[in-house]
Amino acid sequence: MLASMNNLWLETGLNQMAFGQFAMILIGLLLLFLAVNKKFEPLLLVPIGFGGILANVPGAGLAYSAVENAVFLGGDAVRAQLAELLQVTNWDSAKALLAAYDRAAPSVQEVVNRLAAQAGFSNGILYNFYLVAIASGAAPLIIFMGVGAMTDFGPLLANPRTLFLGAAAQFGIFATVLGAVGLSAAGVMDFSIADAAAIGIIGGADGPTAIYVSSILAPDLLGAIAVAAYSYMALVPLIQPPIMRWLTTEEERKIGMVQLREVSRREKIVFPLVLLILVALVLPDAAPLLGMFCFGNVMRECGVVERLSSTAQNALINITTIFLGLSVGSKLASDKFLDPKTLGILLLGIIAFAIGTAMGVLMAKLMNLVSKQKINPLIGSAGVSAVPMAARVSNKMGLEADPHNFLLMHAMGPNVAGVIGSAVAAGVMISIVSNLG
Amino acid sequence: MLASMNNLWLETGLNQMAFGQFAMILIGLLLLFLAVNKKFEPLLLVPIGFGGILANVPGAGLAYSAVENAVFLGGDAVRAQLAELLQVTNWDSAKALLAAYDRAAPSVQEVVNRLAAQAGFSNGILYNFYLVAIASGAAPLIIFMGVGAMTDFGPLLANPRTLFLGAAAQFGIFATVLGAVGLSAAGVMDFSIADAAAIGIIGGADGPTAIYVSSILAPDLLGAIAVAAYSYMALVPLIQPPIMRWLTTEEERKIGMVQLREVSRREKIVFPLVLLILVALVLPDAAPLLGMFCFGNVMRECGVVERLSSTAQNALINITTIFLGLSVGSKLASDKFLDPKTLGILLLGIIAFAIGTAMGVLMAKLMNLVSKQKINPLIGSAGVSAVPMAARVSNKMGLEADPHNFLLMHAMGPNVAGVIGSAVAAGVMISIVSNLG
Amino acid sequence: MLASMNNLWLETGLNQMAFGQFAMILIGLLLLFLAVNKKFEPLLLVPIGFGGILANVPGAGLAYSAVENAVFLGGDAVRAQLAELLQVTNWDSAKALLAAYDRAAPSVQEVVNRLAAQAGFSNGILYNFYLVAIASGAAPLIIFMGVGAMTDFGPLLANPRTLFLGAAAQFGIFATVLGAVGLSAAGVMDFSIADAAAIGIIGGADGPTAIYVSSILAPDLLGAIAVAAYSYMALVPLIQPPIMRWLTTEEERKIGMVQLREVSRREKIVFPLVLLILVALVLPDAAPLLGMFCFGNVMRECGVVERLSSTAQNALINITTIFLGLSVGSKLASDKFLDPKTLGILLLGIIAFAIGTAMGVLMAKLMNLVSKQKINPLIGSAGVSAVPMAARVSNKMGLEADPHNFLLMHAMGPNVAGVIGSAVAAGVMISIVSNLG
Amino acid sequence: MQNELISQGINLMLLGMGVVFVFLTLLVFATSFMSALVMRYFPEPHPEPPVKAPPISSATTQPDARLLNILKAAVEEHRSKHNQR
Amino acid sequence: MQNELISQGINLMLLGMGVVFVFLTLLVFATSFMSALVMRYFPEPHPEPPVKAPPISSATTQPDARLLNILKAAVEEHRSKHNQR
Amino acid sequence: MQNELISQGINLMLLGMGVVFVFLTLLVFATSFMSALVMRYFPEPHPEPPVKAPPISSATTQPDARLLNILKAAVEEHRSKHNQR
Ligand code: NA
Ligand code: NA
Ligand code: NA
Repeated sequence: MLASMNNLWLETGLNQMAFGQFAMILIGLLLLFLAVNKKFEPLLLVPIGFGGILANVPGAGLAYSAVENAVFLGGDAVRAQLAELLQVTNWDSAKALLAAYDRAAPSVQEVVNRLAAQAGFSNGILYNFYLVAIASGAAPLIIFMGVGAMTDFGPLLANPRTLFLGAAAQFGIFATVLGAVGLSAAGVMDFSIADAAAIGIIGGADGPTAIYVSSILAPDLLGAIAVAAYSYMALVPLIQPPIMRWLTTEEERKIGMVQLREVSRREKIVFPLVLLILVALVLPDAAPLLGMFCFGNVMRECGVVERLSSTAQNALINITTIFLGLSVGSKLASDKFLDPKTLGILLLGIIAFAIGTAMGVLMAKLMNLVSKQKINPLIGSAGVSAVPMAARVSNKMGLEADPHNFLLMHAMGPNVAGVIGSAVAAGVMISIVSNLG
Repeated sequence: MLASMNNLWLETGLNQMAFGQFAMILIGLLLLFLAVNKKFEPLLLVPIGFGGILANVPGAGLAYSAVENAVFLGGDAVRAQLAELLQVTNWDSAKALLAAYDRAAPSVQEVVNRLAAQAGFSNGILYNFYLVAIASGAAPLIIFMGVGAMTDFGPLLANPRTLFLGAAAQFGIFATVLGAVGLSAAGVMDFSIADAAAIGIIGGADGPTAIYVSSILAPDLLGAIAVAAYSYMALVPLIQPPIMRWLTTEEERKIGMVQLREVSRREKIVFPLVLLILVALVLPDAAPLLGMFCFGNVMRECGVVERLSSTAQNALINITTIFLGLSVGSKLASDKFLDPKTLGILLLGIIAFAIGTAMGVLMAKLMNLVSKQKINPLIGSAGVSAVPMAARVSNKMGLEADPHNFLLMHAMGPNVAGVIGSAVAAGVMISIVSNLG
Repeated sequence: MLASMNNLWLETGLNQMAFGQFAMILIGLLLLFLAVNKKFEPLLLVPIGFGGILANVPGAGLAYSAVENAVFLGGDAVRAQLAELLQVTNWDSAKALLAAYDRAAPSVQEVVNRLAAQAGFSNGILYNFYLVAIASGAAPLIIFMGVGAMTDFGPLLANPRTLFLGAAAQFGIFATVLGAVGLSAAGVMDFSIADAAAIGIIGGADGPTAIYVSSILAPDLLGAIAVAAYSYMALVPLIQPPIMRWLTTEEERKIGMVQLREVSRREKIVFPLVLLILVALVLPDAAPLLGMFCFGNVMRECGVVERLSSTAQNALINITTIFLGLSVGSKLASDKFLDPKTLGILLLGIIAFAIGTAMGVLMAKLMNLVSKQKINPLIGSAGVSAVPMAARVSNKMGLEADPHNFLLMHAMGPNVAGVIGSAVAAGVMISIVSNLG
Repeated sequence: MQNELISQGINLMLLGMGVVFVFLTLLVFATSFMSALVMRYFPEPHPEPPVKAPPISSATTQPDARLLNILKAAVEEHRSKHNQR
Repeated sequence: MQNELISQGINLMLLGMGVVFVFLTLLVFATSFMSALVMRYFPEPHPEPPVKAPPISSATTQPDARLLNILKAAVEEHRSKHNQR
Repeated sequence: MQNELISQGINLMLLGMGVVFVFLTLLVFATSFMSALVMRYFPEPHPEPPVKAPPISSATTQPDARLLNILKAAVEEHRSKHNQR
C-alpha cells in the first residue's frame, strides 16, 4: 500500500515536471489565448496549442513512441535490459539509449519494440496521430485538396498576369533560406541546408505546404515552423501595411483597376488540368501538393460531384484539421521547441514575410513600367498567399487611399497565385535538397 | 467438380457452425432486439450486436487475424507447416498452435505471418477495424473528444460542490473491484487484478471509458464489459429508482434547490484548461481520456472553431461510433463470451451500478449534514454519469415527490462530474495495475 | 550549380516521360471528360481518372512503394546496393530487382525497405491510400455499407419472386468467366482462373463488389476492371435497350403489373437479418460484402440510429469514395493498363453486361410461362443491378410501349436483387478460386 | 494445362450459378415466410404515413402555410441536429 | 497468492477512492477560485443572451415574423457554412 | 564546410526562384492560350448567372416573397442532400 502510494506519487506530474515541460504548457496556453482572444488562425492554433499542452503532460508520454516511453518512463530494470540489447554502457542517459536505437539494425529494433510492449509501454496517442496524419504525408495533402475545393480561380483566370506577382512574392522563401545558411555559416545557429529550406517555406505563408515540407526535410523543426507560419499568417494585417505604404506612393495606391471579365465554367474546369499537366511535365516533385490541390479544384468546378466536393470542404477537411493540429502539437516537446533554433525560426519567418510582401509590391511596380495596363501595386503583397487575409489587406489599403477603389477581387488573383507559387517552390526545394543529401 | 462441390459444402456455415457460434448469433440478435425495440443505447448496441453476429459467422473469420484464420480454417498441409515452424507436435489443437505463436520470437512470428498470407489468409475486416479503432486507443478517445464537445459544464460551474457527488458515485467502481477479487479468492471465478479493475470500471457508467480501460487491462473481457456497461446504462431508469427511494425520505425528495446562477462564457472556456492542468500536475495517467475530453470542450466553448466543434459532435463521432461498435462486436467471439466469467461480469456490473447510485445519494445526505445550503439527495444518483439518463431519472423522481421541483439542471452538475470522476478512476487504476504487473 | 540544374532537368517529367505514361495521362483525361461531360458515373470516374493521371506523373512515383521508387528513381549507387542485397546480377533491370524483392525472405525485405528509406525514398501517397483503402478490404466494404443504408428493400419484399430475375442476370458473370478461360485456352490472352473470375464480376454491374473481388483475386487487373465496370454501368442506357427490344414482343412490353403492396417497417427491419443469417448458414465467403450491406440496411430501417445511418449515407461514403477512387486510379499505371489484357477485359465486360441483361429478360419470360401472375419482362434486365440506372431503363422502355405503364418500382425489386446476387456470386468465386489456388 | 483451365472455368460456372440460384431461392422462401409471419403475428400497430405530411387545414387561404410547415420542420431538424447528444 | 490478490484489491480501492476524492476536491477549489477570479477581474463586457432571441417587436400583428427571423438565421448559418474558408 | 553551405544556399535560391518564375511564366502562357481556345471554340451555350437569383417579380407587394424563394431553395437543397444516392 505504501509502496503503491509512493509509486503513485512518483508518477504524479508535480514530481516529474521538468522546467521545460512547464514552460511548454505555458506556451500552449499562450497559443490558445492568441487563437481564442486574438483570432490568430484559430482553426489550426487551437488544436496545435492544445496538442502542445497534451504533449508536455509530464509522465504521460502522449507524444512519444513505445520505445521512447520505455526509455523515459521505464524503471531501472527495463532500462538495463534496453541498454544490454542496444549495447550501451551508460544506460542512465535516455539520449544515448535513443541514439543507439536509431542506429541499431532492424532486427534489434524489433526486439527492442517487443520488449517495450512487454513492459507495458505503448505509443502515445498523439504519436499515433502524428504517424498517420503527418509522417504518411496524408493530412497536409488532404487539407490541400480541401483548399483546392474551396478555391475560385476565376479572378486569376480573368487576369493571368497576376501569376507573376505570386511568383515574385516567393522570393521571401529563398531569401530566408539564404539567411538561415548565413546564420549557420556565422556560427550563430546550426541549421543544415534541409533545415534552411524548411524554415524558408514559412515565407510561403501557406500552412499545409509548410507542414508538408518540414515533415520531409526537418521533422524536428516542424512544431516551431508550423507555429511560426500560422502565427505570422494571422499577423499579416500588422506586418504588411507598413511595408506596402513605404514602397508605394499615394498615386500608385489610388490606381483603379478595370472590372474583371467573367470567366466561363469551362475555363475553370480546364485550368486545374492545365496546371496539373504542366506540373507533370516540368516539376514532378510538386505533384503531390499541386496534384491534390488540382483534384480538389476539379471536384469543385466540374459540377457533377457536388457530394464529394462538399465533403472535401467540410467533414473531411475538418476531421483532418483536428488531427493535423494535434499532431503538430505533438512536436512541441520541450527539448525540441525550447532551443535557440526556435528563436532563429521565428526571426527568419517574419523576415520571410516582409521580403515576400516587398517583392510582390515591387514586381507590380515593375510590371507597370513595361505594360500599359496598370496594376495597383497594393495587390502585389497578396502574392504571399495567406488566403484570404492578404487580399483583404490589399483591399483595405486601397479603400484608405480612395474610398471607391475596391481591390478585393483583383487581389484574389495574386493571392491564389501565391498558393501555386509556394507549392512550386516547395517542390523545387524538396527536389534539390534530397539530391544534395 | 465433385471435389469443388464437396469443398463448398465443407465451407458452408451449416457444416462448420459450432454450438457456441450459433448461441452468439442469437445473443447478437438479442442485443439488436433490445437496441431497436427497447431503445437500449441503440447508437452503440446496434453496431455491437451486428458486429457480434458477423464475428460469429462460421468459416468467415471476420474477427480473426490472418494467422488465426490460417490455424482455424487452414487445411492439414497449412497447419502442418505452421506446427513445424512453431515447433508444436500436436498440430490438431488450434489452441496449442496459437499459444506457441504468441510465445514465438518476432522473426518466427513474421515467417508465420508470411506463410499465412501465402496460403491465402488475411486479417478479417473486423479484426482490422479493431486494430485501428481500439487497439490503437484512438476510437474511445475520439468519442470522448466528441462527448466533450457536447458537454455543457455550466451547471457544474454554477455549483462546483456537486463534484463531490460525482466522486462518491465512483465508489461503485472500486467496491466492484473488491467483489471481483473476492470471487477470485473464493475460487468461484478466475479474475486477475487487471481483470478486476476492468470489470469495476463498468460502475463508471461511461462507455468510452470502460472500453478504453478494458482494451488496456483486459482485452479478452472487452466484449462482455462493453455490453454490460451499455446495457446497464440503458437500464438506469429501472436500476436507480428503488435504491433512491429506499435511501431517501419523502421530505428529502421534496427539497427544492435554488436557481443556478448564470455562468459566463469565459468561465466555461477556462474550466477545461483548469481541469487539464490539474490532470497534468496530479494524474498523468488520466491525461489521454481527460485531455481529449477537455479538448472537445474547449472547441465547443471557445467560439472560434465552430466548424471543428460541429464536426467533432457529428460526422466524426458518428463515424467513430460505427467502427467502435463493430470492433467491440468483434470481441464477442463465442470462446471469449460464452464463459462463466461473463456471468460474473454481468453480476458485478449491476452491483457496481447499485453501489455507485447509493453512494451518490448518501454523499448528498452527508453534505446536507455539514452544509446549510441543502442539496436534494435525488441528484446524488446522477453522479454515476450515464449522461443524460441518470439526470433525467433524478428529475423524474423529483417531480413525483413535488410537481414543481425541477431537478434536471441541478442533476446535470453531478452527471458531468461523474464523467470526470470515472476518467480519474480509470487513470488511477491503469497507473496502479500497470505498476503491479 | 550546373550539376544541380542538370539534376533538376533529369528530374523534369519531360525527360522521364515514357510513352506509356503519356498515353495513360490521356486516358485519365478521357475518363474525366466522360465523367464530366457525359455524366459517366462521375462520383467514381472523376477520382479514378484523376488518380490515374497522378499515378502517371513521371518521376513522382505517387503510386509506388518506397522500394519501387528506389528501384525506379534511385541512382546507380542505390540500385547497386539493392542488387547486392537481393543477389541480382543485372541491376539495370528494374523488373529483375522487383521480382527478386518479391521472392526474398522477410528479413531481407526489411533491410531493403530500410535502405530505401535511408536513401530518401518513401511510399507514394496514392500507394498509401491504396494500402489503407483497398488492400485492407475496408473501402469497398464501407461503401457497400453506405449503399445498404441507401437501399429500400420495399419493392423486393412486396414481390420476392423478383429475386429470381436478380439470380438469372448473374449468368453474365459466369459466362464471361468461361469466355476469359476460353481466350486463354485459345492462346489469345493469358488469364489465370483467378483473373477470369475477377473479370467476370464486371458482369455483376456493381462497382464495390467488382473492386473487392479483384483486389483479392487479381490486384494487377483492378484498374482495368474497375474502369470497365463503372464505364459499362454508365452505358447501361445504351447497352440494354436493343437487347431488351430484341428479346421481347410489343405485347410483352405492354404487360401491366399490379400495384405493389405496402411493406411494413418490421418486415424491412427483419429482412436484412434473414439475409445475413442465410449467408452465415450457407455462404460464409459472402459474409464481408453482404454483412456490411445488411448492417447498413439495418441502420437505415431500424429507426433508432438515424445519426449513424445518415453519416453512413453521406460523410462516410463520400470520404471513402474519394480515397477509393484515387486508389483505383493508382492502379492505372501504364505497365499494367497498356496491355492487351485490358482490351480483353473491356471486350469481355461488355459481353457480360449483354448476357446478364438477356438472361434477366429471358428468366422473366420463363416465369411467365409457369406462373399466372404475369411479369413484364422489361424489368428482368434490371437484375444486373447498376442501381438505379437499369431500373430507369426498364421504366423508360415500359413507357415507350404504353405511356401508362410505370415499371420503376417493379424494376427496383430485381435491381436490388441483382446487388445481392452479384455479392453471392462474388462469395462463391472467392471461395472456389482460393481452394483451387 | 489449357484443358484444366477450361474445366475449371466450367466448374466455376456450373457451381457458381447453382449456388446463386439455390441461395436466392432459399431467400425467396425465407423472405416470404418472414413476411407472412410478421404480417400475421406482428402487424404494425399504426402503419406510419409515407412522408410526414404537414396538416393542410387552411391551405387555401394562406398559400404559404404549407411551405412554412415544411420550413418549420427543417429548422427543427437543424436544431435537433445541433442539440442531440 | 489469493491473499495477495485481495490485498491488491483493497489497496486499489483505498488508493483509488482516495485519489478520486483528492482530485475532485482540488478541482472544486480550483474551479471556485477560477470562477471568482474571472467574475471579479474578467467580467464579460455584455453577457450574451442564452439563445439568439429574435427581436419580438411586432410579433402580434405578424405571426410569422418570429419564425421568419429564425429561418433567416438558419439560412444564413447554412450559407456561411458553405462559404467559409 | 561553411562555404559549401552558403554556396548550397545560393544555389537553392537562384535555382528555386528561377524554376518558380519559369513555371509560372509557362502557366501564364498556357492559361492564356487555354482561355483563348475555350472562348473561341467552346463558348458556353448560355453563360450561367453568377448566383441563382430568385425571380423578383412581385417583390414590392409581398416583401417576404424573395426570402421565401431563398428559403425554398435552402429547403430543397436540404432535402436533396438527404435523398441523393
Ligand atoms: Na505562398
Ligand atoms: Na462515471
Ligand atoms: Na449485380
